[in-house]
Amino acid sequence: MSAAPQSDPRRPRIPTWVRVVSVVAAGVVILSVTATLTGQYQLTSRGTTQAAVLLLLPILFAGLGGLWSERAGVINIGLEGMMILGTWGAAWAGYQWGPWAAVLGGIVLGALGGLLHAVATVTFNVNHIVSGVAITLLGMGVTKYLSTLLFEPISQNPRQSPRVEAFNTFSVQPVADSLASVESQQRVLLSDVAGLLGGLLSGLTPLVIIGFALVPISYLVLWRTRFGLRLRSCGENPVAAESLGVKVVTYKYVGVVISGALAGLGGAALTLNPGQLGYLEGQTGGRGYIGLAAMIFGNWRPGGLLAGSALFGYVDGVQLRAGGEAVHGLLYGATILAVGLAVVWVARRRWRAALIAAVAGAVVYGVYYSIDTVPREFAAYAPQLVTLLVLAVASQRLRPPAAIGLEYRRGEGD
Amino acid sequence: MRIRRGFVLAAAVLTSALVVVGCARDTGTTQPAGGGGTNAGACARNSAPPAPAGGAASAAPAQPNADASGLKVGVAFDIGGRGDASFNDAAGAGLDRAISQLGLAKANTKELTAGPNESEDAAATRLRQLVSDGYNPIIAVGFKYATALKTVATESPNTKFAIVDDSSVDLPNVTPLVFAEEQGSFLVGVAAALKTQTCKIGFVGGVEQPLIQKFQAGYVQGAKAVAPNIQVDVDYLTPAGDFTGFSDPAKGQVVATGQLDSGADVIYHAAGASGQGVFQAVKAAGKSAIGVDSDQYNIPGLADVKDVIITSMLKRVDVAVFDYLNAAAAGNLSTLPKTFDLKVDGVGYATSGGKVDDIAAQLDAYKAAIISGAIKVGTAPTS
Amino acid sequence: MATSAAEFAVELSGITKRFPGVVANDDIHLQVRRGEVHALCGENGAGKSTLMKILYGMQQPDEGTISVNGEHVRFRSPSDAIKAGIGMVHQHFMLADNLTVAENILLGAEGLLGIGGAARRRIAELAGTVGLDVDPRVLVERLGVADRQRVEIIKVLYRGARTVILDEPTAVLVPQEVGELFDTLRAMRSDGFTFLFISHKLDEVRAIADSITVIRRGMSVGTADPASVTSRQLAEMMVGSELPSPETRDSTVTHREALRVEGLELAGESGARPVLTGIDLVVRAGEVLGIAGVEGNGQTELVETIMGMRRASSGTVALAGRDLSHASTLERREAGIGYVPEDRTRHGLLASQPLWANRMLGYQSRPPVSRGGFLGLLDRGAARRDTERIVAEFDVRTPSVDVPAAALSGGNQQKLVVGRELSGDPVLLIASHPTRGVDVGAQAGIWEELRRARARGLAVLLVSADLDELIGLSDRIKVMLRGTLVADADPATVTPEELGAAMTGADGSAEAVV
Amino acid sequence: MTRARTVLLPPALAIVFAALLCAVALLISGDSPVTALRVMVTQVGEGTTAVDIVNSGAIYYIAALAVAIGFQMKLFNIGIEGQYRLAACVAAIVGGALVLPPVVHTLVIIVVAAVVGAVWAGIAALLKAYRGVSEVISTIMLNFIATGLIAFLIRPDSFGVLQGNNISTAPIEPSGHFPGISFGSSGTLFGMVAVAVLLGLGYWFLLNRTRFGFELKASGESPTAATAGGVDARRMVIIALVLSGAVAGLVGLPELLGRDLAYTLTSPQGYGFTGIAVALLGRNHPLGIALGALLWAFLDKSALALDNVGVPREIVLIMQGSVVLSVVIAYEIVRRYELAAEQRRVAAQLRSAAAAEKVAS
Repeated sequence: MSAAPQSDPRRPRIPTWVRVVSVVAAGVVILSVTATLTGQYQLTSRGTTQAAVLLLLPILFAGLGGLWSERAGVINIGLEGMMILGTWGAAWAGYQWGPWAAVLGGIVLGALGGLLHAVATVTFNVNHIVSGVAITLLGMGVTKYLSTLLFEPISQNPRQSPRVEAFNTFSVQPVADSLASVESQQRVLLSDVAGLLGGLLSGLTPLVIIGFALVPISYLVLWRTRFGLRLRSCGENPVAAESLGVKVVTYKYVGVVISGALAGLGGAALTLNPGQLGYLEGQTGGRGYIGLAAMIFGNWRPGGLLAGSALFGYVDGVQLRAGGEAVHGLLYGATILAVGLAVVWVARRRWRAALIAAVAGAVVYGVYYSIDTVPREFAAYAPQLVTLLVLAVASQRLRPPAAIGLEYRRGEGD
Repeated sequence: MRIRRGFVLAAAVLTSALVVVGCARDTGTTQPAGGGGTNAGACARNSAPPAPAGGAASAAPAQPNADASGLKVGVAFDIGGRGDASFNDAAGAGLDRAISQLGLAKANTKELTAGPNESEDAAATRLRQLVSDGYNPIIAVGFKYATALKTVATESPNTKFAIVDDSSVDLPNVTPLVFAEEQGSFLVGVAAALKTQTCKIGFVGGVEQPLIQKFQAGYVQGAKAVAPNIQVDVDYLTPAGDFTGFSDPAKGQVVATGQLDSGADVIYHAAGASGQGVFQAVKAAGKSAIGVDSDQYNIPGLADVKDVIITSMLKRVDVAVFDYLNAAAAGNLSTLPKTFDLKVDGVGYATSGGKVDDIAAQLDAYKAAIISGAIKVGTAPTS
Repeated sequence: MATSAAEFAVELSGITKRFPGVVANDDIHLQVRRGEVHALCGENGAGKSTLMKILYGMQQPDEGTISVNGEHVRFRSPSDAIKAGIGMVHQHFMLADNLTVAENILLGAEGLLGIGGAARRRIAELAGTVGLDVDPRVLVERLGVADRQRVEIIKVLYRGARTVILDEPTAVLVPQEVGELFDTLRAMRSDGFTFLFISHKLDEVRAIADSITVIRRGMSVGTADPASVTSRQLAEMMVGSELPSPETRDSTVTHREALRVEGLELAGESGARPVLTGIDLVVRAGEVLGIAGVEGNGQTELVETIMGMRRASSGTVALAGRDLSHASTLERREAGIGYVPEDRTRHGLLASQPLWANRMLGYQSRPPVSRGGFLGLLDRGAARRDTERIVAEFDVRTPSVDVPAAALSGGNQQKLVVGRELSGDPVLLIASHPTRGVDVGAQAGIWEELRRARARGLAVLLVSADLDELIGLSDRIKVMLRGTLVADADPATVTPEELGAAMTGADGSAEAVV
Repeated sequence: MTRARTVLLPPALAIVFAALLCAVALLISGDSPVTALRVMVTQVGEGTTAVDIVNSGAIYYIAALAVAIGFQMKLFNIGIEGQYRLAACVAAIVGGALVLPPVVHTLVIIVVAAVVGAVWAGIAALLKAYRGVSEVISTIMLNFIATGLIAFLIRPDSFGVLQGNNISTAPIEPSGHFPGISFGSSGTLFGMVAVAVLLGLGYWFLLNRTRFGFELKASGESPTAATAGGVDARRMVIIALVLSGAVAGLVGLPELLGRDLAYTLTSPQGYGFTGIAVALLGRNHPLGIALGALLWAFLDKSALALDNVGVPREIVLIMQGSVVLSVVIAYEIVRRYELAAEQRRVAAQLRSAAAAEKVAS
């Protein structure tokens, strides 16, 4: 509550891009060192990156959905439900008219879910979490019913849609190839970077491009346009926004509907996933919730949520591709990270934080030392565990929109 | 001040990192990526076992068709029901065959399907509905019915029941229809070992539970029987209790791609609907896959990936259901085998597509050895 | 456009606005000439703010018409009002902390100059005129109170408003800052701006206004000429009767120490500078110690630290000789501290709970509300009876003790809170802005209760922004600046201006003012 | 009168609305809503359905109470799911390993379940209280992790036992059972139904008659006011979540102790989410939750009969989803209307009182 300025307001802070670049560089170096020292080359292989991209895409869309809604001040825990609606809509439109129709179908059905959430939370002021939970329930019910009704006659299976044609994949050819050759030379750091980059440049689908493009687009729209400014003002101080002529209710509706549309797009990404026939009951598997977690992890910012989904997709990709041994290798990386943080904090004279980091590093190393592999039961949930740990460490530095989840009624400000 | 210190630190770290850049790694261990063959040439293969005395394997004598027109048959499917392209469908096929061959009236059959995550009493209610509507016999598809069936069968001693995939209900009016999945898996393991160019094959299980581990055990044993030094990558999508592993093709694709990247070129899946992802991954890499439960080469939904399916491990739930109905119609259930195994064609492998025709002789030799008892197939993974 | 009609920048006639159970504005007429500073006076709750919200399009009148520059207008939203050249600076800052200064200014007015370079230049220009010296890219949360008000004014100017509504702009300013503000207003008036100046500080009104309209209980009771009217006459127009006075009579100060605070320090959040440093104070039984200070200088934190709602980083708090430095808030309350928080809706009441349940808040562990015991059983009957006692003794106007607290008017809510906090014979009462947002009748009642309790030997720590209240009620005054107590003042001799100088540190010393 | 209207009108409206919605959906798909309803109602009298409804209702009730404890102070324990499953698993393991006299054995199992649920919720509680981690996110993550932990615990080389193709924990000896009431062919009522009723009474008492309940509600209504009133917010977060987890730990026990006697791979999942829905339906009121739980159980169990007439059973899921959403909206509308009415009433009474005073003076 203290109104006292915390530092000199005349000086803006360190540019974001500097921090982003250093964090990414540090991450790559840590992974490279880990891969070299533990022999778990899968940690930085092109295949792992591709798997990570595949797995992070639906989460990224859901996270972006969360961003749009929560920046407008509406908590959206109904992302899961909207995503389920999106998978169904994508399959229904997709098997009839092809992949682009599937994308549209997912968006439309997700947006409908978002509209419902907006009606409940903005117009009727229902508690946002309550409404979100109800919409998830409804989304599951509606899709099951509709699948029984519309898919079963064609696919002979009420839980699955007929086959939906997917996008063809493509690679950024000459670059991807030369990266592959560098990767295969197994040179420390160079090969790791080549592997990580190579995965990003091959096996692409239009949805991957859309997903990655939406991160800067969301940033530009939300932070660099008048529309975005108005939308964010509804999440920060709707009363002030209203006093300046912003149609808060409209903006909240727009934000939540876009949120639903993005979650639906995430559903479409699942339906059109290479390796998928189409809609499959239960295929979201909680990815909507994870998208929300990724967004919180990313401090309600597009770049941050990309990092959150990437972390999630990466750890999941590593554990699925290379199993418990690779997750075990990640423990080694975590040790390096903890020690590095401890050093940084010592340099900044933050003794307590440094001590905690050092102890954490020691504990993680202890675990690493005492076991050979992480049991599959835990490796499978490593992403969730990592998310929980990161939140435990960093959650107090997070900065949600100030008016998030609060009731807002027109003309009630003073 | 603080920033500068940060920069200095970062610079120090970067410089030291750059020093090691360019140092080649000591690549003594497995090479990732690129599908580079590890020890392709060194995949020593044993010869097929000699044909056992008594000649080729002979199927158990088939029972003559009985007249089932008097039966009223109820079927309680597991989650998914008809259309799952798996054991529910197979059970349905068995019922359909009974309708066409045994004179069973379609009107005298009833099918109900379980919902996901339902409680035991819902399963029991489903069985009771069939009992109270006068269906007899009643077939429960899936081991999840075991507990409910125990209750309902005790209540209704005059109704005959059969349960697929479970042998734990010990009641006089309950007939277990269980399969030697490990035997069928052994044979496709043999096929995989014979087909691999890289001496490395993969297994993708949906959920790490005993039933799926039987598939894994037989597959690995079969592969090792052919090529003792073969590498088998075994991965599961989710641990026991998390059934999303059977319905997450995205994960199936990632896992299969991982195995392919590390050099495996034949992948056998026992992952339900997630298998779609496995097939897609295999197709993208131009390698081979092995299907499960039914002849997946012929499943319409998988038409565009069927060219990579070299064979499928068949679990003939249809045979079991048909045989059971036949025996029930004849009034003599004692003719049914304790386990539907290779001997009674309860399990087997598919030949559609002709991709295993060239190794049919070896496969038949192993099949005969298993039937004769010369090879015993374990049901639990050894490691 | 008729030239005669254009004499008035704004003309409101017959404005009526009803809320459930209340008529906020009842047939109000108001005429504001172009280029004047027109003061709108009335006590709290008289309907000034509602009227201004109607003029600013935030609320729609049930009856009546609005004319701007002689033309009939209907404002459906603030943007309509902004288009008509009306701007408003709200009493409570309408700023989004997590947006930058520039974003706060541009919000809603992006159409004027876009959000790029042109807009930045215009902002810089306006910042120069109001003396705002911060980078427009910093977040508002990092600004102090005065800078925030400057941002608010820039917001209005940026939109090209010619008529500016200032809702109690001086409430958060010290006298020196008020002077600066008035200089700016006069300069702008000569540039042709029109101001609607809302205040109940009569001296200020007389100093700045060209004409005055007084409203009382939602009705306009007349206009006055600032040159001739006295503060007393104005006040009587506002209140409709004689002014209550907060003056205390004889001293009842004893030698018994009720509260002793020594070396109290409160660390700032994550590395920021300390919020409180080296606070020492003593309140004796029967004494009222007043704390003066510009808001945001640590008064709120001081009170909340003494209450145990914030953890002091060092220092001791003792009540009647008993060390409470490590006690929880509840233990401090049980030891005999009553607490009238500065914001009763946020800190004092449970809005949707009935009055008797609100009686329990803070007393849930003590008789008569609690029967005690392992489970901490509550005695609802006793709570109701005691609530009825408070309703009777403190003149809380309510049909019953079963209505939710939100159904009561602000003054009655505050009387309930004061009544509750004086229950159970407290040793010390901490009263933060006890009459803020309270009607005059309730204000007098609350002052009377505080005096009576003081006479019974209660020690009172009084924090108030109302310097008259502070000087009138206190036996001693301490001035707080940037988290420390910098000066002492004797209420018998000090003037509000002297106090104001000490509050801003303008007196250049930390010595006693008097 | 007003109160009855506030309490009863919203759910009634919501149910009618949801039913209409489903009727329309059925008509569109060419099925008869009348038949569907008739079949579902008739099903209650069939076989063990009536008893099953009460049994499942009790399970939903316990889950919803666990949710409601958190809801009272606006804490969203989405983690009931993980808490009850882990608790049931560990309780089954402990119960199967112990040999104790009757009653004591049962009690030990119950206590173990409550403790495990409390501990699992306690992780989220500590993270919330000391690290500011949103309980919504942490409990969702903990649900996933609980699944992994359970899988690890019931591995045959940990505590699991192979049962055919299923894995279960070692069966609990008869001394650990919680005996039920048998209705012959109509089924057996779980003994834990009585426990659920007691929990409901305890919840009501705790909330309305004790200091803890008051502090809980106060924290939910206004955390700032509660803090100023001496309620330790951090302590309340921890206690509320831990208590919620302890109750959640009991959710799996009616089936474990009354019927299944072991935790298996196929033990039902999803009660946690049902609990959230039921708590919303019942507006956190012990009686309301009871009705909500029975309604939910009725829809679940009777839906099985829809298969007999060829109506898609999934229609019930739409009913459940839409009834929850419409009930929360209906509550909100009625609440807002009632508050405005109350304010008008107070003002009117004061005005007439003031007028009377004026006349008198």
